[in-house]
Amino acid sequence: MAILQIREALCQALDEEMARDDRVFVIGEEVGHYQGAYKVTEGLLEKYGEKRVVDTPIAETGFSGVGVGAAMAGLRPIIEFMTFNFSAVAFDQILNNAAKLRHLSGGQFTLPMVFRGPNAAAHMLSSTHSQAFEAFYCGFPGVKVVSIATPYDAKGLLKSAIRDNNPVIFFESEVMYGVKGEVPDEEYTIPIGEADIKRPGSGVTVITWGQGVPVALAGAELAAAEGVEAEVIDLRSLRPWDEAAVYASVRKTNRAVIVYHGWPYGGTGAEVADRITQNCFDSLDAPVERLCYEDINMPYAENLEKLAIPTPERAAEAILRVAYRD
Amino acid sequence: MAILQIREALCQALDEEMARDDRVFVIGEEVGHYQGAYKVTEGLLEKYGEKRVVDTPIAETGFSGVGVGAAMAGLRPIIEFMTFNFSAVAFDQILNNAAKLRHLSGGQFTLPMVFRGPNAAAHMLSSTHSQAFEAFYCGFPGVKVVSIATPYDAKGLLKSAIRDNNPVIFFESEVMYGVKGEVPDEEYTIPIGEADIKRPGSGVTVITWGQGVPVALAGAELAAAEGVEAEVIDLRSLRPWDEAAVYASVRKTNRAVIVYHGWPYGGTGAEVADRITQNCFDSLDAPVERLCYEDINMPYAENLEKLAIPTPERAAEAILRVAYRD
Amino acid sequence: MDNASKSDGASTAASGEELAHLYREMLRIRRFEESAARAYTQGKISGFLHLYIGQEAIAVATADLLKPGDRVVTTYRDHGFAIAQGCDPGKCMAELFGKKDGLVGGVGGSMHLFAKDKGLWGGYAIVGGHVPVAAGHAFASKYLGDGAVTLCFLGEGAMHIGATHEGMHLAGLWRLPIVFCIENNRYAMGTPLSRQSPVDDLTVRAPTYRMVSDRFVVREVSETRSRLKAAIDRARNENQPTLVELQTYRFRGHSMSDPAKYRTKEELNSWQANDPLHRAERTLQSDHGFTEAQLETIDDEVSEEMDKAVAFADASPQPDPEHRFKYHLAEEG
Amino acid sequence: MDNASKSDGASTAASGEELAHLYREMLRIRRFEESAARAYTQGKISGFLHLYIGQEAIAVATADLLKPGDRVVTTYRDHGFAIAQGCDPGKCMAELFGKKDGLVGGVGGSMHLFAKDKGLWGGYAIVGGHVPVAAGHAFASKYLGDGAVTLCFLGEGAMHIGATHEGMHLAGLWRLPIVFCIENNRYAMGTPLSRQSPVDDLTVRAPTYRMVSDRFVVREVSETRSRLKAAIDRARNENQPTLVELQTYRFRGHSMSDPAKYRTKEELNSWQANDPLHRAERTLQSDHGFTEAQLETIDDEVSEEMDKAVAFADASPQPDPEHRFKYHLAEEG
Ligand SMILES: Cc1ncc(C[n+]2csc(CCOP(=O)(O)OP(=O)(O)O)c2C)c(N)n1
Ligand SMILES: Cc1ncc(C[n+]2csc(CCOP(=O)(O)OP(=O)(O)O)c2C)c(N)n1
Ligand SMILES: [Mg+2]
Ligand SMILES: [Mg+2]
Repeated sequence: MAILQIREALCQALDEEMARDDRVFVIGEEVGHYQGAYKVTEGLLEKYGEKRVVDTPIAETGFSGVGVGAAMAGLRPIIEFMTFNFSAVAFDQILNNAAKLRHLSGGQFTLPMVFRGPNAAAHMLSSTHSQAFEAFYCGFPGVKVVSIATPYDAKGLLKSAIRDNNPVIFFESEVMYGVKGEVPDEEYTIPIGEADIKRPGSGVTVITWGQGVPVALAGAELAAAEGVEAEVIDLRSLRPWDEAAVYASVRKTNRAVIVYHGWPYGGTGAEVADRITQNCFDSLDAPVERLCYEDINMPYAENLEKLAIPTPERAAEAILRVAYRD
Repeated sequence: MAILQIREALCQALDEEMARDDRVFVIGEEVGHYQGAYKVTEGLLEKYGEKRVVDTPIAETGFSGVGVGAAMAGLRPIIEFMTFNFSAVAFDQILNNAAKLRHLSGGQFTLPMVFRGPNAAAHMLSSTHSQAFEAFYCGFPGVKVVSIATPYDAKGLLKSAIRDNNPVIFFESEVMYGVKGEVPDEEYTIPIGEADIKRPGSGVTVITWGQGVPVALAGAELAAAEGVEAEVIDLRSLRPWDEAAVYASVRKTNRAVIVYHGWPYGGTGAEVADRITQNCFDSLDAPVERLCYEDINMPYAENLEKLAIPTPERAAEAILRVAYRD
Repeated sequence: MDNASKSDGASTAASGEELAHLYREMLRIRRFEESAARAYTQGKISGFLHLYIGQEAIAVATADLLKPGDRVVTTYRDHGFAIAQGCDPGKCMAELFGKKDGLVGGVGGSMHLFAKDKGLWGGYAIVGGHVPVAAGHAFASKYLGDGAVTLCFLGEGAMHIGATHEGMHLAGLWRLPIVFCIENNRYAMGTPLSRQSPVDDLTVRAPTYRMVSDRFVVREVSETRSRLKAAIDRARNENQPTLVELQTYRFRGHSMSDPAKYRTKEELNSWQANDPLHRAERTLQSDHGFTEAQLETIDDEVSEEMDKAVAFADASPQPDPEHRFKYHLAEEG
Repeated sequence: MDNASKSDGASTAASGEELAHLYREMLRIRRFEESAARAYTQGKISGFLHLYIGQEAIAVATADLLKPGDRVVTTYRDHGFAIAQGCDPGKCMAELFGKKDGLVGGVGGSMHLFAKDKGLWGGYAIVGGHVPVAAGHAFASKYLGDGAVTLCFLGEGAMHIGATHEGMHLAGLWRLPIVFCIENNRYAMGTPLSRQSPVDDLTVRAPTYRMVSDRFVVREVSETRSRLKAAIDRARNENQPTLVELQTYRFRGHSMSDPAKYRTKEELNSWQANDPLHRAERTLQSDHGFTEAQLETIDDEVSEEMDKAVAFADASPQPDPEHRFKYHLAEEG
């Protein structure tokens, strides 16, 4: 097993899938000559050339739409958003074209494509550059949504996303590209839709994904020091999400906390919370808690930003609170 | 009191507010010479001229941005989306400009503006023209969101929205423009943020808004015939929403159903359901139920569309089910 | 329409046989849409119905030029292309009726006709949203080297939205094998071009995208064909995209619910007097010796075909309830 | 900068006093940004920091021309405009540091400087997203008849995105009192113009929006001023928008994290050799008799001002925790 950064694991996935299938290509701003704004596509231009590593002008609607069209015509585009914040200008292409054209054409077209890039608040980028987009992209049918937090998951899920015959929204994290972890030398994929228990426990179920994962894990350690062993489930896939794994854990612990980077109103957080309540109502000893962003635009100042996002301390408090140990 | 259609009530609100304050203007596609795609702006061009009733090319990003800029400069734009489906191409202007510029400028600018138009599925318009946008627009801070279902509410809330010093997303309904109801002759406004009990009852709380309202009311009648009296609360405002009114009712009935036009994943439905659970956990005798769209792209065919959207029959079933009377 | 009967379109003048073929195709669209309009007023079609009547020459000229593998991408005003590309009128009508045998099974309706095998890569309903998609089809052609050309149709009203700009910009930058055809029918819903655009000539945009341009009034189907041919050849042989402004007119309102009060009777009349369909009819008589009777026979045949299409749509059942869950994701059938 | 000291900018040549003023303003920006760059490497500034070094003549010429009520709307590369418009460097630096005394209280950082009272209507961080907003400011001026002009700055990389197209299109259609200034610094991050656009001359777009255009290399601050003056007058007096392409160069990377490996040392050197700041310095010496010592005094004063700005920012406390809830909605203060 090699120890890789998430960035490298993603790059390996791209490289292997491009080698495996020459219909796969990468398109986006600075993905080629610049080697990627966050270096995820490093080396690919040299290896695959301008035909398959396509630098674009700043035109997210344009190149997202080109991706949609190329997918309809049998290619397998991987569209990089420098960050998902810039996908807001391409929202219509995702909502009304990528997610709908298979259905609208009565199945005549399939759209094997990946939209990928970093999501959620990085560090001190202020409000327009600090947004979590799963609340938007999970909200409609016709796409799958993935959010990764380890090199192993990054590689295995990106390969699955590229091979998937549907549009997959693939969330990475700018602040986590350097996170290291073991990645098998041999080829593997991870199925979309399967959660992963990142920390077993029996006291409280913590559901999390993406940038929430390290927060939840650190929070679980703090809570363990107070005697509550949390089970931390990394959803990894947000649409579809692994209801069975979550409900099984909650039925065991009778308590759940959801830890994520994102605004409180609606979104994946509210969906998972409400579905747990609906499906595990009789098992729940406490209402499901959610720890996420405050309901504010992300401030630039370091101290304010830190107050607005979930921290291990607050995760631990939430775990202890639902365990009635506060 | 006059009996007006929702369309007429909205037009009266526009007219009165334009007469009251000449900074108020209307901008959008076909709002002037064509008198509005759904005739909401009928007669306004003649009365206020091209300066204040501004027909635009098809450029939702452009005219939404112009509205943002005009608001910053002291005007009070009312931006009509022919339907909110077309707001997807202007998503960035709402998310990153309208909702953020007051905050980003440290309060130097205020943005008194209204984005209005019909929302949710009308009748057989297929998937790109049948979407409910509250799941997207309620999900971030910096805006208020309103959804109306009667002529009285339409007029009173549109006037409040126009006078509000913040961006207000104002949802109407294409299929309900012709709905009639009493509207006072004298001037009135309805505060944003207050729900309205459209039908009192003590058995089950039904929370609804927009196109969900007539469905919920008809469903409540069907349930009443089976002996369960539902209290139907029309939220009217979705951000902020009237938590106090909802919790008070749920604490009384111990049961809640949410009926709305919109997809199931996340959004206002999941938010309200989860917040009820968090705040009324000990009062709830059953998990909160949600009746909404199926998790599919809206099909064109009449029979399929009918299966995909909430109906009075299914609302009644849900009411009886949470009352354990099914 | 089968490919064998296609003329080479090299010269403007069409032979009698060619012109008769083009005429019949235009008439098929006209009669299809008249039938659809009737069905709409009878409540058999719901939602939106945007008629193409008056603009038929464009779709017919296009279909006559396309090779297998070439693609047409267009707007909600798509019936004309569907018929011209050879889709079965019964299936098209059934789609408008929201029936099981509809072209896409009843899920799309009038605005979303798709027939991949006929080169109809879709009718799209968000103004401008299809332009980058069409560029993507052409991108794939270049990538795959399949020699296909994509034709992207859009209204003049779609020129002002960002998606159109971005799609055309990328096509010009990357020299994609595509032709952008602006069907300038003078109005976007009720708004005349003069209130949409500060310039009258929309091809001024072409050089900004390093495109070649062409601009003409659509009066003659055969002239339309030869002008489009040059653009298609340029795309196919030189990867040089062209921006074509086709000046035309829709004889009906924007959609069935639009009474079109924003234009004068005189304006409508003057365009109707130059209706390319009637002009073809007159040319068939004057230059190619067609008799009234022959033309009537054609009309009878076409009208009968469309009556059958309506009957087929009428008879088709509603889609199965389970159908609504299909085709969202690839694994869902 | 106070308005009284403004020159009329009518002719290209500036008097010695004028040029000294313009020079000092450019130097203030240069030194401000050098200080900011140092602070960034010291970890006092986080997030993004996009330096304007090399382009200062544009902001300075602009500020010299604006009348009270006029507005500047620009991108994340906004420090130069803030300093030129007369914002306090201490407050600007404190904003970059994320401090309580920052220009907008520490919530925006480097990319979002706003000073309404100084005519700085903001730094915006979504490429192209500010273009329609600026058109909206100009729309309001026309609506209110306030005689103000809006200047909207954008990078050449922003020309290709839809929002820019739509904003310019509406400004041209409605003849708004606005000047669009493309700061063509040759690169959008690492992408040279040749890979962004099929055409080199970006003003080819002007006629498509019925705009007047101008295009020139920014070498002389006084020439820049007189060329912009013509455009501003046209906006103010004739409601005629202009598209100006200012050819310039950023001497640093796109942002602090960019080593700018995509361009050659020679290219950088050749632009630096024509640095408008140094050119003004040389002209002051050669044509207006300024001595080395005089210039050094200016530099010392400016450097001291910027040292003080850094000290001010250093000393400023972090924002109060409660500050984060402010200014979302009007009723929230
Ligand atoms: C983004 C968007 N905005 C608005 C609409 C509503 N709409 C549908 S067709 C149309 C007019 C289009 O005019 P044009 O492009 O000239 O095409 P035509 O209908 O004349 O063929 C409008 C405004 C839409 N479908 N999409
Ligand atoms: C819509 C959008 N896409 C991408 C980005 C990321 N981005 C920020 S600046 C920039 C380059 C802009 O280049 P240009 O317009 O030439 O301005 P310059 O930085 O050279 O001043 C990019 C791609 C963004 N902020 N917004
Ligand atoms: Mg038109
Ligand atoms: Mg640049």
